[in-house]
This record gives sequence, structure tokens and C-alpha cells, in this order.
Amino acid sequence: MLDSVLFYFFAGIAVICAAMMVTRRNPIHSAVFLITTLLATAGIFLQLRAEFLFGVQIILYVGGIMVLFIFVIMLVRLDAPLQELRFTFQRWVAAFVALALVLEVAVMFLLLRRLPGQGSLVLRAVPADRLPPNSEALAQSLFSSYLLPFEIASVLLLVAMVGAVVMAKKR
Amino acid sequence: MHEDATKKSNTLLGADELVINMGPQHPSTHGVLRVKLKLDGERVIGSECVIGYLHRGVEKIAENRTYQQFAPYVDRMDYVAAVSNGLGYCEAIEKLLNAEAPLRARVIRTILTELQRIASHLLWLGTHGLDIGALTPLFYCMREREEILKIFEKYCGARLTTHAFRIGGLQYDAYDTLEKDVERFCTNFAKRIEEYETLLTGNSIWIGRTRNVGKLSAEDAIALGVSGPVLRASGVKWDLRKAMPYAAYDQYKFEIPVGTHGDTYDRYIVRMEEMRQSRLICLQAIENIPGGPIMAKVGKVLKPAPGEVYHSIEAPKGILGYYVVSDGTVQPYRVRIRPPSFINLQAFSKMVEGHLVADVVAIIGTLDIVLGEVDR
Amino acid sequence: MMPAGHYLFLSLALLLIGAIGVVTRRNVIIVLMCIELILNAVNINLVAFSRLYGDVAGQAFALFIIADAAAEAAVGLGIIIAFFRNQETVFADEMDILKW
Amino acid sequence: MAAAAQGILTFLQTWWVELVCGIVIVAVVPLIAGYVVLVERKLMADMQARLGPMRVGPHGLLQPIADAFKLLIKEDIIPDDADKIIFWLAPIMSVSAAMVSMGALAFGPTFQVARDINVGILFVLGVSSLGLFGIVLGGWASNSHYSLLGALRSTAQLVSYETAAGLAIVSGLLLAGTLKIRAIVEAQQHFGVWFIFLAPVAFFIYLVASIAETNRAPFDLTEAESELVAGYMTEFSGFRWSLYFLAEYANMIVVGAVATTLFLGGWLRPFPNVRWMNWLDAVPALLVAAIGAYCVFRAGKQTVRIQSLFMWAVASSCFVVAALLAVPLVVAPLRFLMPGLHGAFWFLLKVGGYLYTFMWLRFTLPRYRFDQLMRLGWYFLIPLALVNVFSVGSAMMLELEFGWNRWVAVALTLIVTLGAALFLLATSDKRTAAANAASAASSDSYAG
Repeated sequence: MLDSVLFYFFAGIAVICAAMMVTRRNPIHSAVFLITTLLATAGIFLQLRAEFLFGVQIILYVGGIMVLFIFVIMLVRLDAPLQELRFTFQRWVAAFVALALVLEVAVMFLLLRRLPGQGSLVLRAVPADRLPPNSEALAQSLFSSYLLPFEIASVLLLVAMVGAVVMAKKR
Repeated sequence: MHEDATKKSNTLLGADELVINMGPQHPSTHGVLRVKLKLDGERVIGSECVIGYLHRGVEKIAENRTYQQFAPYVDRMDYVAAVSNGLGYCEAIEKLLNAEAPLRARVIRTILTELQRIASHLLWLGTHGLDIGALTPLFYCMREREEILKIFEKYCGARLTTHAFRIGGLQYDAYDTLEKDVERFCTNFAKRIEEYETLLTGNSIWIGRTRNVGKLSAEDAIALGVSGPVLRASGVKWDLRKAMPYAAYDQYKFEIPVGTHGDTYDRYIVRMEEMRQSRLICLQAIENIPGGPIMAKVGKVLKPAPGEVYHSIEAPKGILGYYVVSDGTVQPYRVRIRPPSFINLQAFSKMVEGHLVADVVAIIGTLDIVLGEVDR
Repeated sequence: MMPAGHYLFLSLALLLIGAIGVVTRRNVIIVLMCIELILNAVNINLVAFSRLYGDVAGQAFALFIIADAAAEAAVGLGIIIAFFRNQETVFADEMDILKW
Repeated sequence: MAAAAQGILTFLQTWWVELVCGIVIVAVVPLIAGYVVLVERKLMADMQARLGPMRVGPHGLLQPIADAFKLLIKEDIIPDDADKIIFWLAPIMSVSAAMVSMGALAFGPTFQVARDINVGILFVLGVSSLGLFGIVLGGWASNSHYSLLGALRSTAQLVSYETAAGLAIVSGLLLAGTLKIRAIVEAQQHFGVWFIFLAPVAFFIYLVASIAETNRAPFDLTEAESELVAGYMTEFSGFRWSLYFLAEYANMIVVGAVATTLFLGGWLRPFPNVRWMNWLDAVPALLVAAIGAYCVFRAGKQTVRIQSLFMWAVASSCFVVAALLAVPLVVAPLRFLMPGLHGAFWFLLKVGGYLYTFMWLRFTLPRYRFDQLMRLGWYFLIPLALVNVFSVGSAMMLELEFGWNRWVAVALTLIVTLGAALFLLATSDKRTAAANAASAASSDSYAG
């Protein structure tokens, strides 16, 4: 009961704010709505008992990446964000993309429904109180099964860091 | 086109530079100074001082007042060092009259002027510290300044705009316990100034904020005409108290502190040392205040012979000069005042170039300007 | 625990909104933000299935995606700043030369 | 209808502790923040040879209430060209971030809202860092150059120092082996020693970084009064401004609580496992009673009758609290109250000590300049924090894997860390000299 209330609450916020984000003209407003979406997603992570990811989402995504976005938006101080054409001719492309994706999911659902024994989409998960402690389990899996990807991810971050510095450095 | 290109290379993102209007209502422009700052990010790429918000036409007023009537007006220029202003004016008119104040008057003038120098430097220290973010020195400085103001109050009844001296000498003789009060202040002050030094001098943040900030070379300083501690911190040993002694300064031994780098830290050190020297002068002076009259014979109505005179003194902030032209009437034909703050402020644009916003307030503070004097 | 379909639909909605934003917006910063939204939508899926199967592998993968998003944002914004410095625009349709 | 009522009833039955704690946080924290301001002003006055607020109530005890009332009835000004919605939203963001992050803090073994959250300390860090948006957006929305500069400064500053603070916290977390707030404190009880003694450098880094994170002097560049008027708050007035103020003080309490939890033993009393130090249990009651006694002493000296009455009221409430603290000691059946009450006392005492350090530094030190702040963060604190994480880890390895004496291992790694610190200081001095020499040459001060 509480679970579903929380889910619909966060999901509603996420979807509405995402739509607002795409439609705002002012980039700062867009960023604020994106922040709200990301926070709502963090809430969904919490509702899914992915506590560590919740923390990472807030610290890294919201507290890190979005701050960077806002910082850049303020740095490039566009005086005329309002002149921007919001929807260009590409809207037809967009509509097509959307339609295609919706169709794809619909087909997928239908197929899954039809296949016998594959009703995995309504599978009941492990009850929350019997889950292993989340951070510990995640760390265990990160540092054993996924050690190599983990290291590669850190190299990726390093490369990105160097790249960003090189890019943004004043010549 | 060419301008565009340079502008682009100057700023962080090639976008327009940020223009900040600092003042006339700003916590640290020490009154009503207005500075237009052109910023690239936080770096100053251009600045312009706008003055005149406190202009009262002091020099014009002088032409419609008698010589004595104008004396209180000069107190309102550098209102944190009113005694010094009065001294300069009185001595200028005395020079015009070819009169000289008696020795006793000159010694008492010296004592009060040096106390005023300490008070002015204390106020500077407190506010300069506050500009750089040190909250506490201000209150300590105010505490000491209060002692000086109490001495002034006992002497002439006023604390800030004292009008302590009269043309030709003094109106009031030294009160009974003047020596004792000054001595008590001086003994206390020796310990107190060490206290300030422990708060600031060796503090690495303080050094970081002031070292190499607002550098002024000796040549530039002389070329811009700056004077006072600002000049001396650049390494020029020029102090009118030694160079052209006035009042009773020729009788006392004191050092002229000079700096080497000409940065904000050196100006700080120079002023601190000046306070110590002023304290020594006061101690020497109270040891032996000569007897005798306190007023020269100048008459009630002052009618100097037609002519002109320029007299300058070493005010706390630099050279304070009075150029007075007399046409033989009771009112001066023209009074021109050379206020130290006004001239020192000229160096501002040169000093802030390339520094950060935070340094701008440090530099305004280190110039020790008083807007009443700049605008007059 | 909600049925997984709900999470799928939420994720789809966010993905769609993000994709539409990427295609329609002119401002490159907002395009980048839309990409972040898309990555985020993927994360929801991963975490939901991770919960469904009681396996933290999905969450580990989501973590990698967040790291990737951080890298992408840093580099992307770096490029935008570099571009803005030279061309004074952040509009995609004005970025029409290969060399500047 | 009945079902709904039933549902609400079950909800209340399950969550009443959390609800009460939450309401207490929302309702009491503003009051506490107000009194922290009063304490700060009084301390500042004491250090600056003056009296501070003395007019409202005896010794200014009612000053916070008067201030709050004044701020509430002030005219609410929104600049014409401001972005109204964001201007309206920004202070709320700041406050709510600070308040929500308090939810996971344990002010004692029993007082905690988000009790079984697995990532307690991450939650606190993450949510409190959201307050940054309030500052940035508020500064942006004001449409003023001072505000914008303040906002830009705060972004760069907070992001930089959060990194240092995070790395410092990692050192503590390594020792605790858990992210749960309660478990961290329990780990310290298990170790028998506060983590500040095992990782002093980490505590130092966290102290410095947390001052920077809460925008307090000497790192208050975002609201540097002498430079940026009030930084991001320049255009805010009245209630909105007071929200920012509240957020700042709530954030101070949060970072203080995190430091207390992680490094100062949380709600544990000093020497929690040493039996013969049990007399320390009497300290809370005695201390509060002593404060009460002092109030009684001062009450006689008040010139106005109402003020002396007020002083009596303060004294008697002190005595009530002292009695409450003493009851579990004396009455054996009520001993179960002991951890909660005394835990809260010790916790708040430690937070108070931490905040006292904040204030002390604020009154003593001048302000850093922006480039110096960045250099301190990136060239000194962050590398030092990295070295420290490594050395704390090595100390743990030496003890657990190789069976070294704990203190030998800690001392050894501490020497390594301090050597690194000296090295960093030496190089940063060189860098500072170089930067100063080239100060006229334009370099990007935000690049750090």
C-alpha cells in the first residue's frame, strides 16, 4: 500500500517534471525540473530498496552533474534564451521516434504475455525485510564479479576529467 | 572590430565583461566612493572611480567666511583626523600672518596631532581588517580609539570634529591631567598594539590577502603624487615631519618607517610602525611641556596682507596642503586644499588592475581614504 | 513491491520525453540534459529488475551508467564551453561548420 | 471512510516515533538555530570586549524571538526583474535540504527518523549538499551581479570542498566499516576509542571542509560582506532571508552532527567502556544544574522585576532538565531511559563544541581570497585527504592482517600523513609565490 503510493507519487513527479524540462525555454528552469526528476528517480530507487544507488544518485547526479550544468548555464549567460525556437521541423522526427518506441514496447508486452511461463513481469520480488544489506551486497558484487568494469569505469572517469580540462581550458 | 578582438581574448568566455557598480552604497567603499569595475569572471580588467557624492564645496565656503569662521569647516574634511586638519589650516594662516604660535601651544598641538594620527590609523586598521574579513580587530581598535577620543573630549569638549586649535595658538590650555592621561594611554597602547600584531601580522591568511596585492613601485608612487604611508611603503623615505618640520616635531626623535615592496602588507606594517613612533613622540612630548603663553598676538580680526601661502603637514593619510590667497580683507580670496586621500585615490586604478574583486576592497582599505576629504 | 510493468512504463515515458527533447531542442545544454534523462530512465529499469530478481548486478550496472553519465556531462559541457568561447552560441543548428 | 481511518491509524501506529521526531526537527530546529545565533553573538561580543544583545530579555535571552518576529513582519521584496518562481523557491530548497538531511541523524540511540536506512551518512551528505541549489538558484534568480558572483563562487567552492569532506569521511567509514549512523557510533564503542584519535588528520580535513561547506568565515566568500555585499542573499529580505539564515545554521548543526557521529563518538560519553569512569554519568545532571544555579545567582542581580522573573523561569527549567537527567541514575527501574537522555545530552554537547570551534575561527581569522580558497582545497586538502585514506587503510591492514599494535600502526601512518602534509604545504607555498608573481597575468580563478 505505502509502496504503491510512494511509487505513483515519485513516478508522477518524475514524468511531469521531465515533460516540463523539455518544454521550458529558459535553460535554468529546465535544469531545475531535471533536478526534480532526478530526485524523484532517487525516491524510486529508495522505494526499490536500492539505498546505495539512491545516495549515489543524489550525491553524484544531483549534487555533482546538475551543479555542473547550472554552473555552465550561468557561465554562458545567454541573454536571449527566450528567442529560441522550441520545436523545430524535427518534431516530426520526434513524433516518429516516440511512436516507434511505443510500438516496440507494446509488441514486447504482447509477446511476453503470449509466451507460456514467461510472466516474469509480474514476478513478486524478495520481501524487503529479507533483502541483504544493500551497500554491502553491492560492494561485494562490485569488487568481486565486476572488478574489471569498475576499474575501467575509473579509467573512463579519469580520461573524461582530463578531456574536460583540456576542452575547457583557456588557451 | 579591433576592439572586439581584444575584448574576446580578455574575458573568460569571450562573452561581455561583467560590469559591477561598487558603491556608492557598499559596505566597504568607506563612505560614498563609487567604483565601476569591469570584471572578467572575478578578475578586474578595468576600473573607474566616481567621486563627488559627498561634495559640499568646502573650498567655496571658505571664500565667504572669515579666517576664523572657516577653521571648523576643515574638521569636516577628514573627519577621522580632524585635529590634523585643523593644525594644517591654523599653521597656514599663521604663516600668512607671519605669526608663530608659542612653543607651549606647538607642543600641545604636537601631542594632540600624534594622538589623532594613532586614532586615525586605528580606525584604518579596524576597517581594513573588516574589509579582509577579520571581525575582531575593529572592536579592539575602537576600544583604543575611544581612549584617545576621551582625551580630546577632556581637552576641548568635542570628540570627532574637535576644532581643537585656533589661529595663533590654542584656545584652551592643557587640562591638569593631560600628561597623565596621555602617559597612561601610551603605556597601555604598547601592549595593545602587540595584541593586534598577534592577530594579524603573522597570520598566513592575512599575509596571503595582502602580500603582493596592489603593488606600487616607488617611481609610480612618486609619479602619481601619492604621499603618506602609501608612499613610504613603496620605499620612499619622505615625511614632512622630518623634511620640513612644523609644530614642534624638530624637538623629538623618531624614525620614519619605510617598506620595500610597496604592497598592501608593507603599507600595513608601515602604519603599525607609525603608530609606535607616534606613541614615542607623545611620550617624549609629555615629559617636558614648556610653560608660557598658549596664544600668539594675532588680534581679534584677521586681515592678512595681500599675498599667498602654501603650507603642508603630514596628516595621518599623507600630505595635507593648504594654499591660501589673501586679498587683504577678512575673508580669504581663495583656499585650495590638497587632500591626501584624493591624490592617493589616483593610484587606485593602477593598483587594482588584474586583481580579484576581493583585492579591490583590500586596496580601497589600504589607501585609507576618507570620502569627506576626497570630495570636500 | 509493484509489478515490474509499472517501472517499465515509467522508464519508457522518461526515455521518450528525453528522446523527444534530444531531437527537438536547439540548445545543446538542454540536449545534454535530455541525454542525462535518458540514462536515468535506463537506470530505473536496471534497478527495478535488480530488485525483481534479487540480484545486485543490475544496481552495479546502474552505478556504471551513473559514472558514464558523469563523464559524458563533464566532457560535453567542456566542449560546449570551448565552443561557446569561439562561436558565442549554444544552438545546435548554428554549429554548422566542422572547423573553427 | 472507516477503512481510511483504520489505515491512518495503522500508519500512525507504525510510524509514530518517526513522525514525532520529524515534527520535532521541523518545529524545534528554527528555535535552536535562533539561539545558536544568540550564542554566537554573545561569544563574539565576549571575544570583542563588548556585551552583545542585552535589551530583549535578561542578557538578551529573548533576542532570537524578537528577531524572528521582526523578520516575519518585514515587507517581502522581490526585485522586478527577478525570476519570481525560482526566487520564491530557492530559500525553501536550502531550508528543506538542511531539514531533511537531519532526518537520518541520530541525536542519541533512540532519536532518529530514518532509522533503518542503509546508507545513513551518504543520505545526510547527499541531501545536505542539495542546499547548494538554493544558494545557486537564489543567486541566479535575483538578477543582480553581486548575487550572481556569489552564486558562482558558492558552486565552485561547495563542489570542491565536498570532495575533500567526502574523502575525509571515507577515512572514518573505513574504520567503522558501515554507512549506518547508529552502527558507526556502535563501532566506536566497540573500538573503545573515538575515531578522531585513530584518524586525526581526517577530522581536521573534515573540520576545514565543513566550515567551507557551510559558508562560514574564513570561507564565507559566497556572502562576503565587504566584497559582495551579501553575495547570493543580496536581494533577499525578510522572511526569505531568514530562511537562508535558518538553512545556514541548520547546516552547521548537520555538519557538526556528522563530525560528532563519525569522529567524536556520537552519543557516547567519554570513555564509554571504562568502568571506573562511570562517575562521568553524573556530569550531565550536574552541569545543567550548575547552569540553573548560575541563573538563580544572576536573577538576584536583575534590575527589572520581570527580567528577574524570567531568569527564575530559565533556572527552574534548567533544574527540571537536570532532574530528568538525574532520574535514570538514581531510580533503578527507570534506567532504560538513560541511553536516550544522556546520549542526547552528550551528542548535543559535542555538537556544541564543534560549533564553538566554528565561531571561534570566525571571530579570529580574516577571509580567504577566492583563488587561495581553491588552491587550499585542491592542492592541499584533497591530496592530503587521499593520502589519509590510504594511510588509514594501511593502518587497518597492519593491525588486522599483520597483527601490529593498533597505536603503533596509527602513529606510523600518522607520521606518513603528516610528512605528506608538510610536503604539500611546501609545494603549495611555492605555488602561491608563483601565482602571486603572475597575479597580474589573467588566469581563470574558477578553473580549480
